[in-house]
Amino acid sequence: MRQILTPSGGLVGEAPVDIEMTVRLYRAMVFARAYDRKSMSLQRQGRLATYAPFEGQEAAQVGAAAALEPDDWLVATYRDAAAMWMQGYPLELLFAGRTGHEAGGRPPDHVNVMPPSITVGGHMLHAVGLSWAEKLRGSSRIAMTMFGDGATSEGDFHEAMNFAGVFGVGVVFVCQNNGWAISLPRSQQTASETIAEKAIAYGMPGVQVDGNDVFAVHEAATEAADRARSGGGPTLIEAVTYRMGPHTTADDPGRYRDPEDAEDWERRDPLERVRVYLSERDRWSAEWQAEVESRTFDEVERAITLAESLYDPDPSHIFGAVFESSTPTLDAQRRELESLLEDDD
Amino acid sequence: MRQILTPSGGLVGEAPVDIEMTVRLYRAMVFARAYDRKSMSLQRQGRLATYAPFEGQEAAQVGAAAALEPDDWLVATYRDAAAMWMQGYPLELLFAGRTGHEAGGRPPDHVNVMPPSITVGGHMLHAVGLSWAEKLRGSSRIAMTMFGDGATSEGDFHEAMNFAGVFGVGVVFVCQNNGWAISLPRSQQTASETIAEKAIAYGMPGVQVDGNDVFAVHEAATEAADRARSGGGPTLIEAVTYRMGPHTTADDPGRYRDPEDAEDWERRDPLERVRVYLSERDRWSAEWQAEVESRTFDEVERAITLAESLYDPDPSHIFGAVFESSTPTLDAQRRELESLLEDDD
Amino acid sequence: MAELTIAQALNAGLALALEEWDEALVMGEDVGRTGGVFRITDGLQDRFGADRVIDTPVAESGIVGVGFGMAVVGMRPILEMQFMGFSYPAFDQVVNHVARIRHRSRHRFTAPLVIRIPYGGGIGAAEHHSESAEAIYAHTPGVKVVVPSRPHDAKGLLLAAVEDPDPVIFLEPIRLYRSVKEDVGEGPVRVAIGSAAVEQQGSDVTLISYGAMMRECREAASAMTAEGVSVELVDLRSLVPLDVETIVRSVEKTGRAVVVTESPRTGGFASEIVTVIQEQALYSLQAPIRRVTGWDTVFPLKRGESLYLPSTERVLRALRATLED
Amino acid sequence: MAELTIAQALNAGLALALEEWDEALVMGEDVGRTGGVFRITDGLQDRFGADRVIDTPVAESGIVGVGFGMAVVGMRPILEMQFMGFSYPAFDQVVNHVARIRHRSRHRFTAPLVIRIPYGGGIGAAEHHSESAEAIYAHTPGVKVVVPSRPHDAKGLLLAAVEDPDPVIFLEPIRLYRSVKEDVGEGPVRVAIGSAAVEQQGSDVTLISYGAMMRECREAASAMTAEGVSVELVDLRSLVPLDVETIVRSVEKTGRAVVVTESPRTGGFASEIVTVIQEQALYSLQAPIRRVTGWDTVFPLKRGESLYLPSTERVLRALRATLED
Ligand SMILES: Cc1ncc(C[n+]2csc(CCOP(=O)(O)OP(=O)(O)O)c2C)c(N)n1
Ligand SMILES: Cc1ncc(C[n+]2csc(CCOP(=O)(O)OP(=O)(O)O)c2C)c(N)n1
Ligand SMILES: [Mg+2]
Ligand SMILES: [Mg+2]
Repeated sequence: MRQILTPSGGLVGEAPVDIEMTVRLYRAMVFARAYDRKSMSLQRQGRLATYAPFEGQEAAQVGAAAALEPDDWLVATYRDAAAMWMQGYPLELLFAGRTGHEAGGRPPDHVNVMPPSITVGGHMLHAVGLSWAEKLRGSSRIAMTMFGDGATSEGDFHEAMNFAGVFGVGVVFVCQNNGWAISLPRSQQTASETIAEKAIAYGMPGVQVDGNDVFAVHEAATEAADRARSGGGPTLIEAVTYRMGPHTTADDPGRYRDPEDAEDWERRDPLERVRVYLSERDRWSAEWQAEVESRTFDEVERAITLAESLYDPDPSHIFGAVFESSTPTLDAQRRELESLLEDDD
Repeated sequence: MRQILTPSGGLVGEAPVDIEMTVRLYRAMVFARAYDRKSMSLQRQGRLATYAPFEGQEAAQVGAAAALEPDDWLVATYRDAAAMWMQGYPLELLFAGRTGHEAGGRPPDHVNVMPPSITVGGHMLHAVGLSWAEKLRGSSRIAMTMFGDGATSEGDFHEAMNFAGVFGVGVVFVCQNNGWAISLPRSQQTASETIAEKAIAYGMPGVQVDGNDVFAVHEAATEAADRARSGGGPTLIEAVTYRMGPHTTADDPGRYRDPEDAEDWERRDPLERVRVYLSERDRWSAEWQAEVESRTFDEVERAITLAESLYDPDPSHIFGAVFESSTPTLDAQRRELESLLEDDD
Repeated sequence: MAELTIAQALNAGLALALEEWDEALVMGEDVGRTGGVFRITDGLQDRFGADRVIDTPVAESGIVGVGFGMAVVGMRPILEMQFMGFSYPAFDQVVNHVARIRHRSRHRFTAPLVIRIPYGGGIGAAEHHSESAEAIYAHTPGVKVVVPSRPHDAKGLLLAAVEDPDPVIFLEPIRLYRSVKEDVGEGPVRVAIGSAAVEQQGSDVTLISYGAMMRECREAASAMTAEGVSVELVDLRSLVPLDVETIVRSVEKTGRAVVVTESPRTGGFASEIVTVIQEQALYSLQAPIRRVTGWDTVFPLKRGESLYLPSTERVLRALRATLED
Repeated sequence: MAELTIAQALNAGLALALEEWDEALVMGEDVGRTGGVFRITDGLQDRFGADRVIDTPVAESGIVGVGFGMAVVGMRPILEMQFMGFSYPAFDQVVNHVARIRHRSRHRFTAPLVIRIPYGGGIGAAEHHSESAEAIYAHTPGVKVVVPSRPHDAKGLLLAAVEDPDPVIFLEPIRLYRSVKEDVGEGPVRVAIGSAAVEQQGSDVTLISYGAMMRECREAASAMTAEGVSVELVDLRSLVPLDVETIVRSVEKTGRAVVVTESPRTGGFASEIVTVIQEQALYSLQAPIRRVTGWDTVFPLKRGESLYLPSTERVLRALRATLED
C-alpha cells in the first residue's frame, strides 16, 4: 500500500507537490470537512433530505479530483460531494439535490461533472463512454469515476473495467474502499486480498494507496490521469480509507460495527497529518484554519439558502424534461394536472 | 499452461489416470466427435434446428465432466452436449431440444444436469446456488459450470465468481476458451493475459490448462472437484482449446477468421494424441475405433428418431407449465386456443 | 391479538416462515446485521443464524441468480431487493430464468422463491427510490405478482408466497410500512394468492386499486359515502393471477369504474384492468372507465412529488366525473 | 428505384446515417467483422472503419452503458442487442440512466442513442430468441419506441431515430427481415416518429397492429375485403409517442376494433391501445374491442410455435366475432 505522508505527518520518500499545492489541498480538505459537518447538522434541522457523509474520506476525494484538468469528466456518487465541488460543481446545486430539487442535477455548462450516481455500479460504464467519445472527437479530455468497495461487486463494474481494458480507454477508476457497504464489511464484499488487484483481470495497472494520505492519492491519481491522457489506457486506484460517520443520516452504524474501529481510524485522520506537515513548515495557524472554516460555513449557508429559495417544480418542470419536445400524450396529461392545480386554488 | 500429454502423444510428467481410464476417456471423445459430426449432417438434412458444434473441444468437455460424481450438478451451455452426455443427459433429449421440443429440457430424475443455457453468462450464478444449497442441506454434491471465453465478459460471470469466493461455495468454473465468441477473438474479449488469472480478483485459485489435453483437463478438474467437495471452495479452470467448426450452423467463420488457424489447431487435435498414446501401449486398433464410431452412429440414429417421434406439443403442453396449477386467466386462454384448434379440423 | 404495522407483520411473517420451513432462508443486501434498510428483517439473523439470513455483496443479479439455484435444489429463498429501482439489474434473471425454468424443464426443476421489492413513492426519497414498475413483472409469464395494502394481508400473502410452488414477486408499499396497525391473526395465517378483497360493497361505482394507493382510495371511498354515493372498493392484492371474476362482477353491478395506480400511465397495470373490464363487461358500462395514475414522466424528487402521486382529491374528481358521465 | 427488403433497407439506412452524421457509430456484438447475426450491419465496418463500427465483448449492459456515455458527449451511438431476449441485462441502464438523464440533468445531458432490437417469433429459434417485450420499454418514460413493418418505414424510422434528440428503442421484426421488398425511396428519407399509417381505409372495423404481426393483419384485411367487409388497417409504427388521434378517429368511424400483437396478453401493449380507445371513444363502440395476442405462457420452441403465434386465421375470427357482436 503506497504511503507518502504518515499519520504523524512524517514523509516516507518525497512529497509529490510543492508547499503551495499542499496548502491548497489542505484548504480543500478543511473546506470539505466543514461542508460535510454543516450538512449533517442541516439534515438534523430537516433542511436536507437524507445525507451521505464522507468524513474521513476527504484526502481520497480531494487528492484524486485535484489530478484532473478543469474540463475533464468526473462521474461520481452520492458520497463524493467534495470531489464534485473540486471539479466545479456548485455547492448550491449539491444542496438543491439534497433538498429534493432536480435543479441540482444540472451543473453549469462548462462543468463536466455528471449528477451524482444514486445507483451503485452503473455509472462507471458512463465514464468509459465519455472518455472514449472524447478521444474519438479528438479532445484530450479524460474521465475519472469514483465508486465504493461495494460497487465492485456489481456486474457493471466488471463490464466497465473490461471495456476500458479492451479498448484502452483513458479512464481513472478510483475506488474509495471505506471499509463498508452500508452494513457489509469489505472482507465480506469480495474474497480478493485487495481491490487494486482486481485490475489484473482487465489487463490494467492497479494500485492500492493509503486513502487518508492526500499525497499518495494525489500522486497515484496524477500518474493515472497522465497515463489516460497520453493514450496509456485505464488505471484502477484503490484508496483505502474509512467512513467515520453513518452510511447516511438514516443509518445507525452501531447496529453493525465496533466503535473502536473509528477511534482507530481517527488516529489516521487525513487532515491532521497534513496540518502537522504544514505547521512544521510554518504554513499553518489555528487562526487561518478557523478563518477557512468560518468562510466555509458562510459559503454553505449562502448555498443552502439559495437551494431552498428555488421555486418548487411546476407541471412544466416534470413534463418538460421527458423529451426535448413534448408529445400529444404528455400534453394531455399535463393539461390534466394543470386543471387539477387551478381548481385547487 | 499445464500440459501432460503433448500433441505427439508423449507424456510430460505423469499420467493422472491408469490405462483403463484412459481408454474410457478416449472412447468418450470418439463418441463425442462422431455425435457432433452426425449432428452437423442431421442439421444439413433439416432434421435439427441450428446446431452448435464442439469439434476440437472434446478433451475439455470429456476431461472435465469425468471428474464429477454421478449425482453432481452440471450447468453448461448450448455447446456442451458432450459434457452433458457424460453426466447422464440422454442423447434423445439433447436431440429433442435441437428439434425444437421442450421435452429436451427435462433430464431423468436421477440426472442432475440443468437444461443447456442459451443465454450467455446467467447460468454460472445458478451453479453457485445449487452447490451452496446442497451444502446447506448437508449433501456432498458439488456443481460444475461450463462457459466460454465470451461469457467471461458478462456481469453475471463476475457476480457468480464473487459470490462463490465470498461464501466459499464449492463450484468448479470451467471456461472453455475456444478462441472465439462468434466473430470476436479472445484477444479482443478481454485485455487480461489469461482468463485463468481472473480468479485472483475473487480470491480463488485459477489454472490454465491445454484444453486439448484430456489428461491436463481431467487432472485440473479432479483437483478442483476434490477441493470443492472438501470445503476448499471454488476454482476457475481455463481450458485453452479451439472451435474447429462454425459458431453454429447459421455462422460462416470464413467471414472473420483465417482458415490456417484451424489447420494449426488440427495438429493439436485432442483425440489424435490419445490415440497415439494408446496404440503405443497396444490399446488401440482401427477396427475398435471404427466399431465405437459405428455404434455411436446407431446410437445417434436411434436417439434422433426417438426425438422426432415425440408428439408435437398441444395446448396443455404450453399452458400446463407456466405454474404448478393453472389460473382462471390461463384456463380461459387455453379454452380459446382449443376452440381454435377444434374448428380447424 | 397482535396489532401490527405492515413492517411488523412482514417481520413476523418472515420469522414464521423461517420457523415453519427448514428450506426457507432470507438473502439480500444488509438483511442480516442491520435488519435491512427498512428493518423488515430486523432480528432475524440473531435468531436464525447467518446461514439462513444472509448478507450478500452488492449484486442484485447475483442475489436472484444464486437464489434461483438454491430454489432448484429445494430451498425456499426469500430474496430482498433494497428498492424497486435497484431490482432492474436482476431483471434478466427473473425473466429469462426464474420465470421459465418450470416450462424449460417440464416441471423437473422449479424456482419456488420470493422476491421482496419495496416500491412506490411518497417518502421524498432520492431518485430510483420511488419506482412503481409492477407492470413489467406482471407482463412476465411464469411469475406471480402480489401486493398487500394492509398488515393482515402482508403477513398472509407473504406466507402464501413462501409456500407457493412458483416464484412470487412480493411488492411492499413503502409509504404504508408504518402507517396503520391492525390485527394480523395468530400464527401462520394465509391469504390466497389470486383473490381480490371487496373492502366495501357499493352500487354506484367500482373503485379498483392495490398496494400503496389503497390509502387514497379508502379516503376517497369514505368521503363519497359521506356524500351518499355508494362506492364498491376493491383491493386487488394480487395482479398475477388476477381476480377477474371479482372485478367483472362488481362492474356489472355498478356500471362504472375508476382504476387507481401510481405507476406511469402508458402501459401501466391500470390499462390491463380497464381492458379486462371492457372485454367482459362492456355492455354494462354506463361511462368510460377512468384511470388515475402517475404520469408518463420520470418520478420527481421530493419537492415535485406531490405533482406526480395521485392524491385523494384526484381520485375523488375521477369518481365524480365518472358518475356524471 | 431501389427495391429492398427490411434487412437491406436497415443496412442502407445505417450506411446513410454513418455518412450523414460524423457522430454516428454502430456498436454491438459481432456487428463488425461478420456484419451481425442477421447481417444487418454487413459491410459497414469495411466501409467506415473499426472506430465507427465497433465489435464489443459479450456484455449488453456494457454496450448500453458505454453507449450512453458516448451519447452524452454528443455522439449518436446506434447500439445493437443481438436478440430481444438478450436485451434484459441492459434493462437497468435503459430505465435508470438512458431514459432519465435529460430529466435528471434538466436538459444539460442527453442520450440521443438508438438501441436496435430484433424481436418476435416465427423462425423456430431457440429459447429467448422469440421475445416480444415491447410493452416493458413502452412503459419506460423517457424512451421512444418504434417498430417498422415494411422496408420503407424501416429505413425512414431508423434515420428519424438516429436524428432524434432522445433515446429510441428500435424494434426490428425478425420474421419480416427478408419477406418483402419495396421501394424505400432515394437518400435519407424520414418517417416521422409518432405517426401511425392508415394502410387501408375502411368503415366496418378497425384493425390495429404493428411490426411483425402486420403481415397476418394485411392478409386478414384483404380476405375480409374480398368478402365485402370494409376494414380500416392501422400500422402504429410508433408505440411511444402513440398516435392516439389516428386510432380514435378511426374507431369513431368504424365503431369496432381488433388489436393484434404477439406478446403475452396480460400487460401487453394491446391493453394500452384498448384502454385509450375506451377512454376516448367508448360511446362510439358497438362491440367490445378484441385482443388477438400471444398467450400468458413462455414462448414455445419450434414445434409448439404455431400454437402460440397469432395466425391470420385467428385475426379473421376476431374480426368476424367483433362484427357479429
Ligand atoms: C444497484 C443498487 N443496489 C443497491 C443500492 C442501495 N445502496 C446504496 S449505497 C449502497 C452501498 C454501497 O457501498 P459502497 O459501494 O462501498 O459505497 P459507500 O456507500 O461505502 O460509499 C447500497 C447497497 C443502490 N443504490 N443501487
Ligand atoms: C446474454 C446473451 N447475449 C448474447 C447472446 C448471443 N450469443 C450466443 S453465443 C455468443 C458467443 C458466446 O461466446 P463464448 O462464451 O466464447 O462461447 P462459445 O460460443 O465460443 O462456446 C453470443 C454473443 C446470448 N446467447 N446471450
Ligand atoms: Mg464503501
Ligand atoms: Mg468461445
